[in-house]
Amino acid sequence: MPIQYYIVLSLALFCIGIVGVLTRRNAIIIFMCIELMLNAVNLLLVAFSKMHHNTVLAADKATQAGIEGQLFVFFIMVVAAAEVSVGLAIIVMMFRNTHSVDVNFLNRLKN
Amino acid sequence: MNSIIVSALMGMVMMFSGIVTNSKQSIKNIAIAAMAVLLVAHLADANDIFKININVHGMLNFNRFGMYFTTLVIGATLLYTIISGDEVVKVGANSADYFALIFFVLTGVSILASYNNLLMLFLGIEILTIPLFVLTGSDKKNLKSNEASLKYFLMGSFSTGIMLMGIALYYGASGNFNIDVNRVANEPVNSGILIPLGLLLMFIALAFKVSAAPFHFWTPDVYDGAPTVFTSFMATIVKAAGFIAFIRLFESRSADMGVSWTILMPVIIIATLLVGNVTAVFQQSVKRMLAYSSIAQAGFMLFALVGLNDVAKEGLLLYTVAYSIATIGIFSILLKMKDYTFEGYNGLAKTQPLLAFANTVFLLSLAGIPLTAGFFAKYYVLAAALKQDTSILWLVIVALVFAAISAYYYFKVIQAMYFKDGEAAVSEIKPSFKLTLLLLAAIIIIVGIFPTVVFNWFYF
Amino acid sequence: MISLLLILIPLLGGLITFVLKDAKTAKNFALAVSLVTLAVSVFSVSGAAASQLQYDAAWLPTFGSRFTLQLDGMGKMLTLLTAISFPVVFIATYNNEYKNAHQFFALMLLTQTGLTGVFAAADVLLFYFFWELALIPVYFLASIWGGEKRIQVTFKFFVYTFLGSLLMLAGIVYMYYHNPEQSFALSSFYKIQLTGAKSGLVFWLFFIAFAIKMPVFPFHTWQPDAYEQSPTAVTMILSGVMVKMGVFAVIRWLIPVFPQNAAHFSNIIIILSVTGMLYASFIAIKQDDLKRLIAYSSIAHIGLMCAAIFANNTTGLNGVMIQMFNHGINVIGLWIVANAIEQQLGTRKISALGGLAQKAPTLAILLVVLAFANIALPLTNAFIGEFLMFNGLFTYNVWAAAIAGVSIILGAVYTLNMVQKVFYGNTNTVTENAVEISGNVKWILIVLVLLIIILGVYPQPVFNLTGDTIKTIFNK
Amino acid sequence: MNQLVYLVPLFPLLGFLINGLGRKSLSKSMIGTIGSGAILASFVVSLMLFFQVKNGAVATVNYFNFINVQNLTIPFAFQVDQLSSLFLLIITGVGFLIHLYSTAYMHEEEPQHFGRYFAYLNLFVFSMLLLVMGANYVIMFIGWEGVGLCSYLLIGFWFKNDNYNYAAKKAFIMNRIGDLGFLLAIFWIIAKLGTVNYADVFTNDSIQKLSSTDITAITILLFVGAMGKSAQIPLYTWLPDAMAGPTPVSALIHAATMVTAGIYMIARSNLLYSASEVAQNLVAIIGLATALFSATIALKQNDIKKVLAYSTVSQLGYMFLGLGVGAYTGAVFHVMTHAFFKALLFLGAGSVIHAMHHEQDIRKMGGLKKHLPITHITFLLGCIAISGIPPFSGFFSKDEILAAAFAHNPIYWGLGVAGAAMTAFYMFRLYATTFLGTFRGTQDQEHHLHESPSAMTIPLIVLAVLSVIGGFVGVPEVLGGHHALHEFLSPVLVTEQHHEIAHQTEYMLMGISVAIAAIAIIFAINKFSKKPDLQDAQGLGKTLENKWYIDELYDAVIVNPLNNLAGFFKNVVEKSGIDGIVNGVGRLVSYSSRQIRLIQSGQVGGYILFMVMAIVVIVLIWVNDGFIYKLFTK
Amino acid sequence: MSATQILFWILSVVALFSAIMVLLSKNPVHSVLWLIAVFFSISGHYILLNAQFLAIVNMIVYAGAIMVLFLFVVMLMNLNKETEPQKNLWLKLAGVVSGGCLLMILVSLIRQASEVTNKQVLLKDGNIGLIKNLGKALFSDYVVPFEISSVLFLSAMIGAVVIGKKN
Repeated sequence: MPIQYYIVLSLALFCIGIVGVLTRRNAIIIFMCIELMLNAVNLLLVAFSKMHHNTVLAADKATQAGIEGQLFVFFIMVVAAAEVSVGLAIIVMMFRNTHSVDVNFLNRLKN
Repeated sequence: MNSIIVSALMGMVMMFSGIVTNSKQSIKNIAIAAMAVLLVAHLADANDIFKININVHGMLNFNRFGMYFTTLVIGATLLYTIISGDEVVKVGANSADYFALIFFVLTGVSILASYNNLLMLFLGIEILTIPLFVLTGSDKKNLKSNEASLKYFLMGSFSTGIMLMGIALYYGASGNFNIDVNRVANEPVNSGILIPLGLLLMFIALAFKVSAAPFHFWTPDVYDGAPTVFTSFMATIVKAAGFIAFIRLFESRSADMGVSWTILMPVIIIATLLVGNVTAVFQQSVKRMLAYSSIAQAGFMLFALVGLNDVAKEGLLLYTVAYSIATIGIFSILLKMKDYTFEGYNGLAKTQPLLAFANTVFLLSLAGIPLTAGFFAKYYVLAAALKQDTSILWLVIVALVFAAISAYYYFKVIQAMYFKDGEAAVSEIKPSFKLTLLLLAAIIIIVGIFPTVVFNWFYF
Repeated sequence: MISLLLILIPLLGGLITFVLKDAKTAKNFALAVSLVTLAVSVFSVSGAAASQLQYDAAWLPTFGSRFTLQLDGMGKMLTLLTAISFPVVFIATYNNEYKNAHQFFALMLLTQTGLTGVFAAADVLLFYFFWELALIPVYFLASIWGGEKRIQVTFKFFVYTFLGSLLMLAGIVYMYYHNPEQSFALSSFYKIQLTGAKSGLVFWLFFIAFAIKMPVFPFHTWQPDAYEQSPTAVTMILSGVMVKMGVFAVIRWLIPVFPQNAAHFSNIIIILSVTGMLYASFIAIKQDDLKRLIAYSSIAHIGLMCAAIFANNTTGLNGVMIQMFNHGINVIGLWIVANAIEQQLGTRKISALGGLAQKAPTLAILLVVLAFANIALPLTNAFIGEFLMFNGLFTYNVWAAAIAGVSIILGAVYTLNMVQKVFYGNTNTVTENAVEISGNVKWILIVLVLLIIILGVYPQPVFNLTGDTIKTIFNK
Repeated sequence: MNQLVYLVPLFPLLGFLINGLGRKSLSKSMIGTIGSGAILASFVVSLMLFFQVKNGAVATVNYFNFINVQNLTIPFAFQVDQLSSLFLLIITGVGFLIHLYSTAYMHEEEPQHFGRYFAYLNLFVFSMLLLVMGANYVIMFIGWEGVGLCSYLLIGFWFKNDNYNYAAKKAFIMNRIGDLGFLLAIFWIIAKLGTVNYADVFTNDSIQKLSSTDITAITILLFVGAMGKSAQIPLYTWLPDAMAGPTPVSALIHAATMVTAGIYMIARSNLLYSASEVAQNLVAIIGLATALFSATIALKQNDIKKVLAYSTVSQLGYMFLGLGVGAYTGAVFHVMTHAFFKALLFLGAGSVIHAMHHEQDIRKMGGLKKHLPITHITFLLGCIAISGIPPFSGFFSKDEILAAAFAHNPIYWGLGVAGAAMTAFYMFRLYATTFLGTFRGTQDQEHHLHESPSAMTIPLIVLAVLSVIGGFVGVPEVLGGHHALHEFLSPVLVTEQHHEIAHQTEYMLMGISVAIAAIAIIFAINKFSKKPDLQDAQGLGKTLENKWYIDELYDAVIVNPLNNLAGFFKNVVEKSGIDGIVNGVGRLVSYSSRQIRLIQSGQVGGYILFMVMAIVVIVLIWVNDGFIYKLFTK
Repeated sequence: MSATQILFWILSVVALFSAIMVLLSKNPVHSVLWLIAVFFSISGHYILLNAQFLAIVNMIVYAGAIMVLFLFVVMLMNLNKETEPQKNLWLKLAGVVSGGCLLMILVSLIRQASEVTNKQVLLKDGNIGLIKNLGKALFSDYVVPFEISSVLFLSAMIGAVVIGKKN
């Protein structure tokens, strides 16, 4: 597969994530959209990782080239998990206090 | 490496100390002691006395600049703990945990001061920010604190996403995550599109971390909403860490971004200075004013990125000292005030002359008046930019015009303290607090007269 | 060493004064400190060897900046003026009451430190330091002990001058990176050959900083307000010594560093200065506030100095030199009178006064001498300076001198107006109970008046003193 | 001789210091003695100097360098030569008489003010001596301004009266206008010659160094100075107002000495003036115009001192006419004779005023002849002298000027004679109204009328004698004299290039002028001794009485516009303009602060939207290696 | 078109459609479910790319753990569509437009990037995605970040406790 396909696909997912962040008011959904963005990045990284691997593969059959990309994805998942735990805790805390997760109500701090 | 390991360890120590004791005072003392241990450990490392040697496989690269920066940050945090420790433990029930989180933040700072791989940059930033989300929201009953925390979290995660996309693009072109900090700076490579685009996205994410306009929006709200004592921490130590990460990446990579660097930086700088300085003018609350002021100061620190030379690094170090210490001092006084508005400071000079004096020194330093460290901080970063390219003079002039505007809101506090009548309400002041405050003021003035003491230590 | 002493004595004195809690002690101590400084300064002018007037120490080794003090003729003259001014001010306002007097006098002495430093610094960064050091205490002095609108007014003053000095800072850094010796030393700055379009910009950066301080039209609007609102002791220092910083800086740091630009832009600057002279004189005619009147008069005088500097000839520059000193003396004298009137009668409104000559004849006589010195009557000191300055300006351009000369006439108009309305005529309800000035004010005024006359008849000592500075500038 | 020179100004200076400092402790008689004594001493020294000069000893004495800078040296030096020694005599001589007179005239003052008065007077003489003795223009200028100062102080001597203060101020300011011209002339000389010393300037070499433009400019600028000091059109209006001062002051300053400083200056610079025809013509025309113009005003004045004041202006105009037509000796001669008779007239007027208890309106006098015999006689002699009736002094000096004017341009002469006729007319109008007829004052005044004390009458007598015989030092050749004055002054004054006028013509000219003057006198005495002109004037007369409304004109054309301009500067340009801009910048900052902070809406969505848009823009900036950058650079 | 290619297209379409549905669903629960669908399709891509380990981790951690957590929270809060009023239409439009712009710019830029032209991703070849190789690398070269991520977890844990604990 040409790498461009993956690039376009993940960029599309990434931008859908962004659009989601911009258009939704529910904090949880916004957070989910951010997760979507991260997954788009993951996909891109894996695709690049394979691409690099392929370039070297022809010369060196035993090459481990490209493995960094996949490890990076692994770390992103780790971090995402950590982030989710904290993020959801914050959202829950917010909900406990205001009974809403609407970000539009977050306007005590402004100007 | 010592600092990373020891700070993580000390973080755990603090976690467990919360189980062992419930006395807030002793928790604070443990924290101070732990911080001192961390500082000693790091100094031992920096002076080659004792090193924990781990094969880092090129993930980290400890150079003098990074080590020294870490020293300054740990030192500043120690001072912060001493002067504001009492307030930290007052925020909530989990005081030990707050300190633990602070130590983890320091781990992140240490990583950011020495990363050589974008993975470490990513991890460092996450280790730095996740505790901050928590600290921001630590005043759980306070809706403002909640709101700040959520805002910070959402926007922070968003910026992380942007940064990751940048890293991915960078990886797509280069095939690895090394940034090679030892590469000779400004040696342009034929970098095509992906690397510069990736760097651009990373730039944006880092700009978000250091609250450069137009990615600064989180700053005022978060700084305002967070418990004041943590605002102080965030606005100083964390911000400086953002800059070290920034300069570390672009020191060797700015040339890869091509011509855009020379147009992008001025635009960002001017926007940052404009937003920071101009918006601060109208603020009614000192705390929020300081939030905007921190944006404004970031605008000056960005000059170090225009320079990206030795002077710039020295300037950044000096700025770290000058800005951090002054801001910690101002916030520590703010914490004692009952009323955070400017009016709340009215007549402070009469009731608390020492506080007023120290506060004045800090404010003068922020405004960049000579004889205070802030002057040389500004001087060095601006000189760095001019050294790189004297045709940037116009930008320096613009920046200085904004510096003059900044005097407006800093001096509003001074005016309130000295020239207006009123009874400034302050909570109880301990003698030790005053002593520490004087120490901070003394540092500001000494560095303001002999800025080279900071570097002499660094170079020799 | 002498030059260092001149800075150290008021600095230490000032710091000590902060600690003295008793108002009387603080006052006397500050006076003593200022007198000691005066003694040292007199020695520096009269008997000190050149080596004693130099002081050099390492300061920022990695940066090419040293703590270098050096007193040449102009420096000696202006430090002497500073050293004279402070005791004079202290004595003349001896009876004024200040809350927190120890802080007041401490800040005054710190101001003196800054001023002396500015005049003695031979390193541009050091110069900048002292430049600001002189400003900060004045800001506090004026804001704490000033008049009703002091906060806004002094802040405007502060920001205005701060902006100016920041611009200068940009210029300094720029120059530094064009200095092959990578140094801030005066001597190496003099060697810089800056060319091209940017040099013009840098020239203006410096000039605007100095122009605000002097102040030259149209950068002057902070001044009348600041003079009006500051406590008189501070106003005396502001107008007597501090505005000389700007003039001094132009002579020391601008003209010799940017000779081509100075010549190139002299037209614009002279037009500005001359416009300012007339403009300020006209406004002074309409002033009803004694302090504002003196302020505008001062703007007119400074405009002449600025124009004469840029006329770029020795005659004019000699005039500027002596006028710096003399204007200081004269204007302080005028402020003392203004203070004496305000302290006694509680008003500065010229229209509310009148007939004081009957009540306070000595004051009236002294004022008349001061007033005529203010309009440069021959045999008063100001004549020498103005004569030479106009002469220099004339050499530059006949019309410039002729138009600027109109200010001589206007000067007479507003000064005599003031004298007439305040001292002549009949007494009214305000001035009915006026009494003669107190002894300290009288004697200090007499000293000033004697200085005015002596220097008006025999100005040569000042020329001899400043000759070397002029030579340096014109031989460059 | 050199040892004596400094003594001349030193005595008055000492007198000033002693009287000034000791005014509260010294007694009146002491003060009077010191004041007059100082001038007398000066006079004696001046006399000694004069005789030495007469024997040909001319000296320039350098004391110290007043100003000595790189390219310019101005010595503090005195020059005693024919011209200055003559003026010294006039100043100290007339000055002494007036001092003497003052001791009596001012006797009513409190001791303190009495002392002040004499201090001022001494200072004035000191300044005047500096002016005359200075060996260069700068020293002259010092004296020049010094006399202006003293004039200011003395006009406003009674400082409680605001009108007097205004008059004093006006005098000083108008003088200053002239001074500016003088100063510029000095600068011009310095710029071209590098020196201001007479000895260096008045040499043929120097004159050759100057282009004709230079000379014209210098001379005209000097003349502007003279206009101010010597009250010529357009700067004359201060002099009549200056009559606010004590009468002896008017006599000394505003008649005999200070106002002639302009004449002295031009006479001193005669070498320059002779080289510039333009300037000479200007001087002549202005002088003539002033002479006529002020004579017309004098016709209708009712204040005894005002008449004399306008007459002074008019006589000064004659002197300038003389200077303008090259009759330098004539002008100086007229200065001398004028000093005698005008001082006499003023002192006489003072005597009258003294007797009338400070009444100055001649309409309320009349018939004083019998009450004040000495004053009357001396006054009459003065009137005759000023009217140019031979052989009184005024005749010789005025005739010399008129003759030179005729040689230059007969029209000048014609106008000059017309002026002389008016002079004769108004002087005798004054005389007749005051001394002849019947007394028109109050009973009370009449009761107290008395002749003045001898300290006042002695000067009157001395001056009257001088007025009568003073002219004989300059009897023209045509009348068989040999003009001693001309001979005496010839080393310092350029020989006048008279177009030789035939003796017949000259006799005829004298005849005509004397005849016209005589007719005017007779007409005036006839008209006013019986029924003086007491009604308010109508038509032209009213215009004359109001001085052609020149003061009002100046107010309307110059003073008020400038005043309004100043007000405009103060209230509009300064407040709204310059300060408005400065404050506007501050306001702009706080306004933008209020606006920009609205972007900080508090909405996370908005924040992120901004960020995304910023990313789009930044990427766009970056695209194609910065196409926007290229857009700017190309 | 080979089977893998067909699979690629199907997975891509599913992923994009589900992603869009995440945005469009009014009900948060549906959004969560759609997101899980996205993750599954991405996992499918991983498998196609022969990155089995990541595919599994993605399914377990993301789709399994994280999304379930989300679902719990959503359920817990009992959010239904009524709780979320519509955002300002203009703001929405602005969001869509700027997101679209970004996509357009990035795609148009990267498509022509020389680094990636003619680069292929060979789907079946290579074994770097296998757990053995990844594990080796993780515990040798990547041991430092691995250890450090424990600090991250620690802080996240403390954070969750601090925030979540009632006091």
